[in-house]
Amino acid sequence: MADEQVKLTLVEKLGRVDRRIIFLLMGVAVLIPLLIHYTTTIPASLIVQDLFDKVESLPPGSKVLISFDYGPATEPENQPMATSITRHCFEKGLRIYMISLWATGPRQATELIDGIITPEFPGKVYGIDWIDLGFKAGGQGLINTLLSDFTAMYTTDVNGRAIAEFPMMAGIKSLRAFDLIYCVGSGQPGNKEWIQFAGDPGRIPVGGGTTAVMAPQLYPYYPKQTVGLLGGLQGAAEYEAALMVKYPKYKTMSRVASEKMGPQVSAHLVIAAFIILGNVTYLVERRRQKKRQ
Amino acid sequence: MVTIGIMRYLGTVIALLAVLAIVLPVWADEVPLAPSDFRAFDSPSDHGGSIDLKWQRSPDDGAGGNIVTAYEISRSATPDGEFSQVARPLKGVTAYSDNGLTDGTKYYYRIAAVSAGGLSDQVSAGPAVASQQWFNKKRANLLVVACILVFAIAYYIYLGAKGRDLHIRRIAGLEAVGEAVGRATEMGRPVLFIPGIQDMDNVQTVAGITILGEIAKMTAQYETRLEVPVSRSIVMSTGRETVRQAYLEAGRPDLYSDDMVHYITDEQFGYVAAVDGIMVRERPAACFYLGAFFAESLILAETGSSIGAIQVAGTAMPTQIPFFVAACDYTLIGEELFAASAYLSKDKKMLGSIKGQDAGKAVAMVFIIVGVVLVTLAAISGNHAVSRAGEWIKNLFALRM
Amino acid sequence: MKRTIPLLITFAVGLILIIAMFIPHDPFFDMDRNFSIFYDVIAVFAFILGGGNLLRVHLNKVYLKRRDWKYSIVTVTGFFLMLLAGLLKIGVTEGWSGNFQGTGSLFKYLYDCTFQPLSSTMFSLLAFFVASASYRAFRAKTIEASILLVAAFVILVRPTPLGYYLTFWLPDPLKFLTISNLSTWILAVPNMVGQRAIMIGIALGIVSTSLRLILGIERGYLGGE
Amino acid sequence: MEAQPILTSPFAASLGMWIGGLLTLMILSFLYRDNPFYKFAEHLFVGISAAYWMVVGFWTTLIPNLIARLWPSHMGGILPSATANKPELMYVIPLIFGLLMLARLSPKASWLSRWAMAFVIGFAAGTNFTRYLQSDFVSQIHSSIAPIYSPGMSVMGTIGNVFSNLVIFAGLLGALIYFYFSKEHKGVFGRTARFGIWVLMAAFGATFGYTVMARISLLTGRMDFLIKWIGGIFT
Repeated sequence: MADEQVKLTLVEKLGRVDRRIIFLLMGVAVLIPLLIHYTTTIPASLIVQDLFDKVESLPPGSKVLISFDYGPATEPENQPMATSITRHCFEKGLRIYMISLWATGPRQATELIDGIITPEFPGKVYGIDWIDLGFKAGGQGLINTLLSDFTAMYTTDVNGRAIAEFPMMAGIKSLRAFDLIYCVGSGQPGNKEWIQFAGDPGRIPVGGGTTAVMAPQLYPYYPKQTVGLLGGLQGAAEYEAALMVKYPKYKTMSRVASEKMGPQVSAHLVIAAFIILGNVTYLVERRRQKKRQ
Repeated sequence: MVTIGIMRYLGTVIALLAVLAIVLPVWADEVPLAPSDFRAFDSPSDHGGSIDLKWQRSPDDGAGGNIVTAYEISRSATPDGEFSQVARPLKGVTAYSDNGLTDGTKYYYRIAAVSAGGLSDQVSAGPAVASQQWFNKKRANLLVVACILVFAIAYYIYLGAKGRDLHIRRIAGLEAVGEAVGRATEMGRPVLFIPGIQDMDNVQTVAGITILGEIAKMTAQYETRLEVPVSRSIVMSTGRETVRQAYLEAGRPDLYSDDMVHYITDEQFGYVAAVDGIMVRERPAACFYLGAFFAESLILAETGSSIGAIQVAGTAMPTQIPFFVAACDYTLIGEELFAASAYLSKDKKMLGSIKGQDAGKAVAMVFIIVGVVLVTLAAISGNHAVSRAGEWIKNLFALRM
Repeated sequence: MKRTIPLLITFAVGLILIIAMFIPHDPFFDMDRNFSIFYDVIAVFAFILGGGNLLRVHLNKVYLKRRDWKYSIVTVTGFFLMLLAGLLKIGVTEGWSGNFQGTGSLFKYLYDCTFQPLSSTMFSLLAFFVASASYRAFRAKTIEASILLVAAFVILVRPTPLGYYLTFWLPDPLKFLTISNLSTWILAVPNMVGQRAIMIGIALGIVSTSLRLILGIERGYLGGE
Repeated sequence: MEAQPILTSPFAASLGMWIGGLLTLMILSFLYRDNPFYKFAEHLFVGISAAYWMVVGFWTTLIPNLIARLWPSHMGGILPSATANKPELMYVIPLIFGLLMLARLSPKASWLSRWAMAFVIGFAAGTNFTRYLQSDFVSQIHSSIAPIYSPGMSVMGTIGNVFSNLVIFAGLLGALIYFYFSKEHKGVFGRTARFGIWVLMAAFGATFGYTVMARISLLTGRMDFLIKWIGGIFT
């Protein structure tokens, strides 16, 4: 009996942990990964892996349209998505066409060019491997027009040079010329518009990434209308992980989303552990009470 | 510098010519056929200042020579005065709204199709005059829905006013209100009431303040201390009127003081910091959170739980209900908050309005069931008539802006 | 006089705003547009009541040397510092016509080094409170509580390796049960329906409460005769 | 900016960093227990923020939307863009209501403030009525009317899709019935309401779990700030 009593109080104690201990562990769980720059590798979920596999399946020379439909406000979430797809496309020898439905988009594209393309892929030639076509107003109306006639809207690149100068623009008559449309979005116009006005009517594969806030509204389009989706920081980190598995050289390079996910993962695990602890002790206590009755 | 400019200009021209030479060898000099059936008329269902334009596509837009890239619309105040361009919609577009006009003025319009080779012949329309309308036809369906709801609610209020006995089911969270105040009295500790962090322009705050009136009657009877920190000045004013009236009705005006309801700050987290301070220092035995809440909901509820208070929450903020459900003893979910003031007051007219709400819910459910059945049957059978009936019901609830 | 006129004002203002929704013609359209500015202006006047009350409470504390009265000095000092910095546009380079929170102004400086860190730290306390609330509340005591627990847990472990290892071994026909697919489903189906039902209910509650206010049935806020 | 170098100087920046860092720690100390540091930060926050919103209200509402509309020609020194406008006499109304609001300060005239409150309540009722009717009631019913079965999918896809759609349909009706107040939750009615509660609970759990990530991001942001501040001291 005495033995039982001691055990009981232990279980009871575990069922009523002082909240300050929880607070302390949460603080540590967030602080430590930040201090040691811990990066996690989160296995890609199906919705992300499908998108990765789609890019992986494209033959060299395929055309990928990346639409920068976001601004500085959501940069922490969106920029890593643009970085990963760019790295992946160039590894596979695909061609990248950048456009933007948001006036704030070209700035983000420039950031990508200066931060990733120029330093990491010096061998890739502007106009042959990639091109920046800039921003055009119109949202869904623009997409609609591009679907039937791309060159009606884009006669020059972002710097005002005629597209005829660029070999990679030859044969781009409509959106149907692209093998994948990849929208990095954060609202309207964005992923939904690309799916509804380009993907669905033109039967063009559409994928992309969006912020965590927008993601739940886009899940219903998967897998019928969208190839895959990166939801928030987590989706971005999963793509980084998938890229790293396939191309190990990225293990040593900056993986922004994965770094930011470090504190997230450890903190989530702490919470999950406490939920499990609470339930296990609850069940044990209940069983003991029943026995006693 | 000048030479560079000219060179660049020349370069662009040559490049353009090259594009034209390659892409459009045949159509290079061709102008498209003009659009047809161009009409200009006052935009319907609006506040004036706008004229709608409609036209049929040029035969060369999407068909024929397929060389149209856009349309050019221009406007003038006289039929043969100077026309200035107002818009350049893309090809494939057949409508445009011209805004920012003066009501009562005659406007004339012209449209032409644009191609690389130049402009088509111009087509004229007008004059058209912008004006305000007396009814927004786009919202006719909304008016019908509003009338149904208003009628249902008003009808039951009328029944209530006539003294008809209207039964309302027990609402668990509300039974707890009296219990919580009672416990605070036994323990000799205060009751804390938070009417949310929004101003009186939010109906949730109004509902919260109405419930505050009922709670204040109890604290007056039990002689329990009531503390109401608020984050909006107008809420402070209305809160004081409400509590004063409640103490008067309970026969204890002597116990009322303006200091019960006091203002802290409009800032969300400044307010929360202060309320947290009040909680840990005054240790209320009962905490009520009834009104509109944002992220602070969980900070308040967790601090309240740490001091062992009985907590009753209620809000219509869908994002915050989960946190109250997790951390409080009782939570009024969404609509229950609005039913609460009527329920507690036991006023017949107020109870009638809840019955009216239920009638509205019944109507909504009937339309949803019939609608879902029809569109499902249409999807299975492909029957045209069923499909049209389903769409008709669905469109009753379509928003046209 | 004390109750009838206010009830008439409420009735008229409420009705005009509802009418303006269906009649885009003046004067309704104009009133609809102006009323929200009227409201903002009234709220600013009310600030005098609120701020006055705050000062009265804290000065009283100091005067009567009540518990924690020394901290009340901090409140009053902070209040006047911020108020004067903003109203007098201290440090604003363009003079009286400049932006009161422009770069270089004392108001903006005070905002950046006190208001902003205080506010975001208070907000970040939520990270700790979600943890303590999860531990306490998510226990499988009833069927309802179990559903709450399972839904929260699935969504919670989704971004962690735990979420992956819990279900990665499922055979292909059962792949739809993996944590990531399950969480997608929970977000897209029950979550969406729950939100929708709550929104419909809330809308009815608000329509009904608004009607009670316009008709003067709910009038506790007015006080007595 | 050159005329006022003090507040934009590196010294001011580093002083601001210190103040911000110390205040951050003071607020975090509340997690352990109430203490003098938290009390200090809390009281400072209340004073500063109350004045902040008053100042914002003064410069962004009272001046441009009341004073400048009534006496535009006098605004030269403060709001030069307004001087060309004509006075809008209609704005005497909010001025009167605003002054009536202040009648509360005198016990004898305080009943006059009810007129202002009545305007506020009427405004609340009118705007909320229309807004919620449109965006919550009508549009949610509109999106609820969707077919349970849609053709053209694989067998497994169809089964999954029909199942999800049935959950959506039954869950919506169940949850609406849960909110039905006129009838006790008994029998079939009660069982449907019970299913409604389950769906609501799943929704609550999902929202809770989904929000956790955003909350931890906030803490990460604060920790980043602290690391930068403390790291800056030692380098």
